[in-house]
Amino acid sequence: MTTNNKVNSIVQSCRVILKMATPGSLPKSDILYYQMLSKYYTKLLKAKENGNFVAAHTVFFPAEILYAMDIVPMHTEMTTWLVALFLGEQAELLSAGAELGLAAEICSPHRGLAGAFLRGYLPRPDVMLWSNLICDNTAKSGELVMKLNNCPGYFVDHPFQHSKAEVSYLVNELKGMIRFLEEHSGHKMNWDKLAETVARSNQQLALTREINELRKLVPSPFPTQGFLKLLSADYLFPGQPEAIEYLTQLRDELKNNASENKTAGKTEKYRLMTLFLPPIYLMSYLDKLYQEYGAVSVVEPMFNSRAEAEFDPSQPLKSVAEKSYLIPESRVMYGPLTDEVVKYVVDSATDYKVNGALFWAFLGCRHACATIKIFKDALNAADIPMLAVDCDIVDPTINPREEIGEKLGQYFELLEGL
Amino acid sequence: MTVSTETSMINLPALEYFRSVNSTFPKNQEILDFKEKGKKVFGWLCTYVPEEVIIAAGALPVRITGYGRETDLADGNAYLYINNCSFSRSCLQRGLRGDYSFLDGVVGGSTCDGARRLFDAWRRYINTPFYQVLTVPRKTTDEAQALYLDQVISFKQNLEEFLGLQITETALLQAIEVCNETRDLLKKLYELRKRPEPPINGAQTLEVLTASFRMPKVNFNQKLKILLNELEHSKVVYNGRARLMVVGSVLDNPEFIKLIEETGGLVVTDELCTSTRYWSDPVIIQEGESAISAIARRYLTNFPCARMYPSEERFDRILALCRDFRVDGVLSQIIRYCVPYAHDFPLLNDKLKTAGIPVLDLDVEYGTSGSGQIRTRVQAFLEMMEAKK
Amino acid sequence: MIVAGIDIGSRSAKAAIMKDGEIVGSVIRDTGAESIKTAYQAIETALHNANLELDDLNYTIATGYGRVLVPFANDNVSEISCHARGVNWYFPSVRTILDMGGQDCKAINCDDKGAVTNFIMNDKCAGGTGRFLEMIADVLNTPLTEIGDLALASKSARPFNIVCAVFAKSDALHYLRQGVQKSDIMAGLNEAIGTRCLSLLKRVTIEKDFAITGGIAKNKGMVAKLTEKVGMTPMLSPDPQLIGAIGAALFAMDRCQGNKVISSPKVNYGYSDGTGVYYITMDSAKCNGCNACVETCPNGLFSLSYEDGKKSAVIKKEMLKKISQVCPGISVCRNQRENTCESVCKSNAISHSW
Amino acid sequence: MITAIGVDIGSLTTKSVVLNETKIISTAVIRSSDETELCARTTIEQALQQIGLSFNPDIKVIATGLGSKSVTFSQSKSLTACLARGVNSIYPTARMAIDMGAESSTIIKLNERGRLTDWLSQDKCAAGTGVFLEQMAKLMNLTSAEMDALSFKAKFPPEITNTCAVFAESEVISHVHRVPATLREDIAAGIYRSVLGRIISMCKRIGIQREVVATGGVAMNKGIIAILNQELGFDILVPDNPQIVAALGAAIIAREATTGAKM
Repeated sequence: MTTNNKVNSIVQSCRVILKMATPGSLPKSDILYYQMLSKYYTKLLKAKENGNFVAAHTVFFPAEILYAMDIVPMHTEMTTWLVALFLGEQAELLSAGAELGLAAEICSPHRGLAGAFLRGYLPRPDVMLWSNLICDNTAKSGELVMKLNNCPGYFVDHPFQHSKAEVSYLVNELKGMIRFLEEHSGHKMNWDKLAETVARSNQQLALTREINELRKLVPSPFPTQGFLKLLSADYLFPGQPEAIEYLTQLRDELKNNASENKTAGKTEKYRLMTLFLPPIYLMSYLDKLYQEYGAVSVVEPMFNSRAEAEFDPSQPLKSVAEKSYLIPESRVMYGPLTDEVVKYVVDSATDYKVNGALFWAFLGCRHACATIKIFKDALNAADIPMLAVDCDIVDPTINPREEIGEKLGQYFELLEGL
Repeated sequence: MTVSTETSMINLPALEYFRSVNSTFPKNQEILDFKEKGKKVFGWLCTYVPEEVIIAAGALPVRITGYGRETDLADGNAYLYINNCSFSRSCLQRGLRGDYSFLDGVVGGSTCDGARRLFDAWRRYINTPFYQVLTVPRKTTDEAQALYLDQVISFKQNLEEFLGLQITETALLQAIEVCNETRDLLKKLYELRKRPEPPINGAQTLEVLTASFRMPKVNFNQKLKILLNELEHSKVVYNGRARLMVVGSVLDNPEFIKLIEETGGLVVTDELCTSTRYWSDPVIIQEGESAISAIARRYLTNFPCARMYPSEERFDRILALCRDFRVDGVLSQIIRYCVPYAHDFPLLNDKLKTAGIPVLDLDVEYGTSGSGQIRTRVQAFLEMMEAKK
Repeated sequence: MIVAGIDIGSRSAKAAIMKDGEIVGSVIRDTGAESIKTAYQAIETALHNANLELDDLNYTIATGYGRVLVPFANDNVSEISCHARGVNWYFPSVRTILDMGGQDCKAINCDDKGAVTNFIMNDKCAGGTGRFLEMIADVLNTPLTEIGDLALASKSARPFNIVCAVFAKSDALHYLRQGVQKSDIMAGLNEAIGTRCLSLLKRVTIEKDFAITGGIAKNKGMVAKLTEKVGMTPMLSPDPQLIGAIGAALFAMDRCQGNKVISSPKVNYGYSDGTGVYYITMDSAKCNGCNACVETCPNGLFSLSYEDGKKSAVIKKEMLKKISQVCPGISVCRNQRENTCESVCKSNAISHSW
Repeated sequence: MITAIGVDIGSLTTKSVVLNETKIISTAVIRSSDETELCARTTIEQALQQIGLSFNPDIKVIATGLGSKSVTFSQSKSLTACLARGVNSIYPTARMAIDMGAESSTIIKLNERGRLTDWLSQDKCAAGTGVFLEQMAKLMNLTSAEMDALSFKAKFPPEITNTCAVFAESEVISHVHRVPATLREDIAAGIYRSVLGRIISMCKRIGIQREVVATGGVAMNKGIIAILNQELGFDILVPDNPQIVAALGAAIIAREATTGAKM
């Protein structure tokens, strides 16, 4: 396996963005955001020379534990695609995945993830950690990555339902992972540190809730694609000071905007619900498009936690386990699609006063697409039109952007007519 | 292959019977007769659902399958999405079109994304009186077994409540006995296939397996005994250019195997949800153990599906099958969008090739009877193996 | 020694006659509706070119989509093996082959003997196959033989996202409407097909030398595109469409060492249509010439033939092209009368595929 | 006097509708050519000629369909919007419309106010479109109309399993040449079934709601409508001239823009 680590490209890109930022051109929160990114990846790049222990992990993984053990995390999906985006090498990574014999039906981010390790774009981790949140692809990714890096790994089995027995099973799984990490890294678990993290997680949730409240305002002071930054903050620094600092700053800015009645875009004609993820390579294009039509995404029930939960720092591990159940994805996408879940989505639509909903039908994601009919029926019953847009969240060759733009244009025309 | 399926049919009435059971599924005579007696029928989907519990409740477990052939999945596509595997779409469409209206309940496991969503849609759009999906851990640790036992017990309790009866220990023990006999008889059937010239071919075997999910076990066992006896005395034997093994998830269309065998290969064993993974391991009650816990353990630790971790166990059992049945080549038939199996393919492919066993990768839709293309691929695969010799 | 290879493809049938290792006659024609008729016409023309007759053939091997039911063939071999073998005859150094036929596309690896070591084939979608190009040629109303050169003239290729044969057609139309040059459209399509082929090739191992077979190899534009994509100049045989038939003929040659013919005792008789292939297999090795089938078949399908002193049952020549009308298939037949050709054959020499 | 004109540029035909204050006063359908602009103009001029008039640039024109954005003398509106408006003007009770065009099928849903609330269109794959039907008819040496007329006589339609037009082609060929050949009427019905299977699937995806209207060129085939009724289990509405509905919608939108008066 070749070693041509390309994580550096992320750090450099952040540096460029921050350099070009003239006073006032970027909100302070964005500056914090890019500093957060480059901090995370600088740490990863320096890990070897600093003699740190690196653990690669899949999406929606309790990285809190890694921080508490002073282990350097590497979020594999996010890192892979940040690299691919900054270098424009989506095609390269996907074809690398194909060379491994991964069928085209396998979700592209995970095909690319394996490809990234095959090509050596990501540094070799000391261990691979993964779980079955959020899908079969995540559940199956780990073993291939282990083989490619020939490193040990640990699989966290996340149960399907939310019963008492299942939570304690998950806690047990996490205990097993901690033993595994202690054995391979030589680091001891620092329970006090984990307790602090959990305490901060409460703070983080509270901030997220506040931000969500602000997004309920008409017009919404929060930019359309902003939720991806919220998401990454939790991906990279869950329950860490960095996330808190960023979210606090963001909240203050939004409060400020709200008081000055500043809107996210020029105008706010349509308030949208975003279901699943828009193609990440189209973000700037979509931003323009939304601006043009005066559309703003105000709620993302599948990706934006607004749970009213309080964690108990005296039971840190149980709290971490419970948190994984609070992730909307794990409720809306992984767990059983109960009436409560459907209601939760429909209620979000009314709470956030949305005019319409966009479901990004990422063809690589079987279990997301399979909910389209159910959510469409439920939302339509509440008189909210929903458009499903076929797309691939990372592979630009599947649906040309003109085609997507055309569809959105038509949809806004539809909303106009109502 | 020297003899076609039909010829031997003539001397194997029991096989003919199984074929008739399959030909009218889902509403076959066996099921109707059972319902006649005013008893309940429960549909199960995926090998992790414990049939014993249903049988012990005096009900008939019937495996939910799709059309068993490739057909237009208009409703399946509408209620799920084209990127759900054609098996889940096929099953759902049958449900939506009322083919399973005779079911009093459906039971599934949280085994894969496709199955999970199939159940979500089933619960919402098809009303079957009883509905439960069991959490199936992906590991087989003691904790995992404890969790699964917890699930099976809740299933038992829900059934008791729904049917207004008690599922006694004795009933469970009897159920275990019947199911173990089925497993034992199917094992005997497979033993015959280890012979250099087996008296039964792959297509015929699949008829037997498919019937086994679609009739009361007692009747099935009795018929299968007759068949085994018939095969002992049958003069017809099969031999092929190569001894093949089919691996993958669900396969219940004998036409597919028939097409493979027409090219001259002989399918001598398989690793499928609908075959070895279904019957392999018996329920074994350990010292002072309750029946239900023995059942739960067997279903969780049985021949693993690609969803389970670690995958090595599945690979090792495949290699063992290759050895025991002296397999020359493996056909990996993966239904499109079956992610667990697709993900395992690169690793399995490596393992088999290092073991010197060539692998043919066939991407198929559920229920396919095989196209000219598949015929060509299989024939080329056989020629490739012969050229290597 | 005279042998023949016949390749019944989905769109065209090819035949090659070899005498002592040299090609003495060949033909390429469209596949008609009835592959049996086509087979006879093809072989007869090829033989005629070499002024030979059917009886002069020591051995014949059929390949291609219609291979299982060429009545006069002694055996059949898959087109994948035949292409590898045929290419190897021209270019022993070739290890990677791309074959594009009427409805499918294959990537093949082979060794120095021309034995297949790995292969992959496209799936249910006809996108980027021969048929696809036909349709495009039709839209651009340019003869199939010229669309290749067309692309070479392109300055700025237009992107095509779909390879659906019919829809690339409408995309092409759309471009024409915008007044885009045909050459640029064609170049765009080649790009799309090229990418598809490359991903197919990547699923086997790409090692030199590289060869392209099938009609596509005559398409200069595609060849140029593939050369660029694969990064190797492909070896092209004089008649790339004939490769499969030549490979089959070479297999036929192996089968008769000297002039002694080791023929597969099994012969298939039948017909094929879109719903599948239907045939009766007669195993002369097992047949003891008891005549029971001849007496039993109500439609008089069979007769006895005497070959090198051995009696064995065959299907009457005049019946060969009528099987679909005469024989209802064994399962139907079995329900109609208690004795069938299969049941009366004590030596299991007869079997039906339907 | 003329108040507005609507044009619908399809891949096969281009349609135009001319309105006065109250009703349609002329329509025209011509074969589409490569020059969209010219096409749009020609069909308008033809429609006007029929009522002895000629085009004057003051008349408000709205165009929809392929390349309608590039037409210089008109504004462009999306096909779905025009369809909705057209359908609603003919059948105020309609809640759903199935538009079967030459190269795409579109399903739209309308609310009780006749406003577009949802749509689904498939244009990625040829299966289930007009061109597909024409291709299949050609294989049987029939015109689409002949194939349609025949389909009524069907008794045992075969299942056409291949959705890819190219493979379906060889499947149909084989039915034609099989001995004994499958009856052409049965093949025709079989083809319709497979096409409608996909269309009904689309309807179900967004939820079938009556009344349902069929529009587009394909809807002129009585046979396919008959089978559609069978498959749906109720009768759908078909306007006298289903082809021009989108153009009509465009015209109405144009008129509303000029006079502000709703039909």
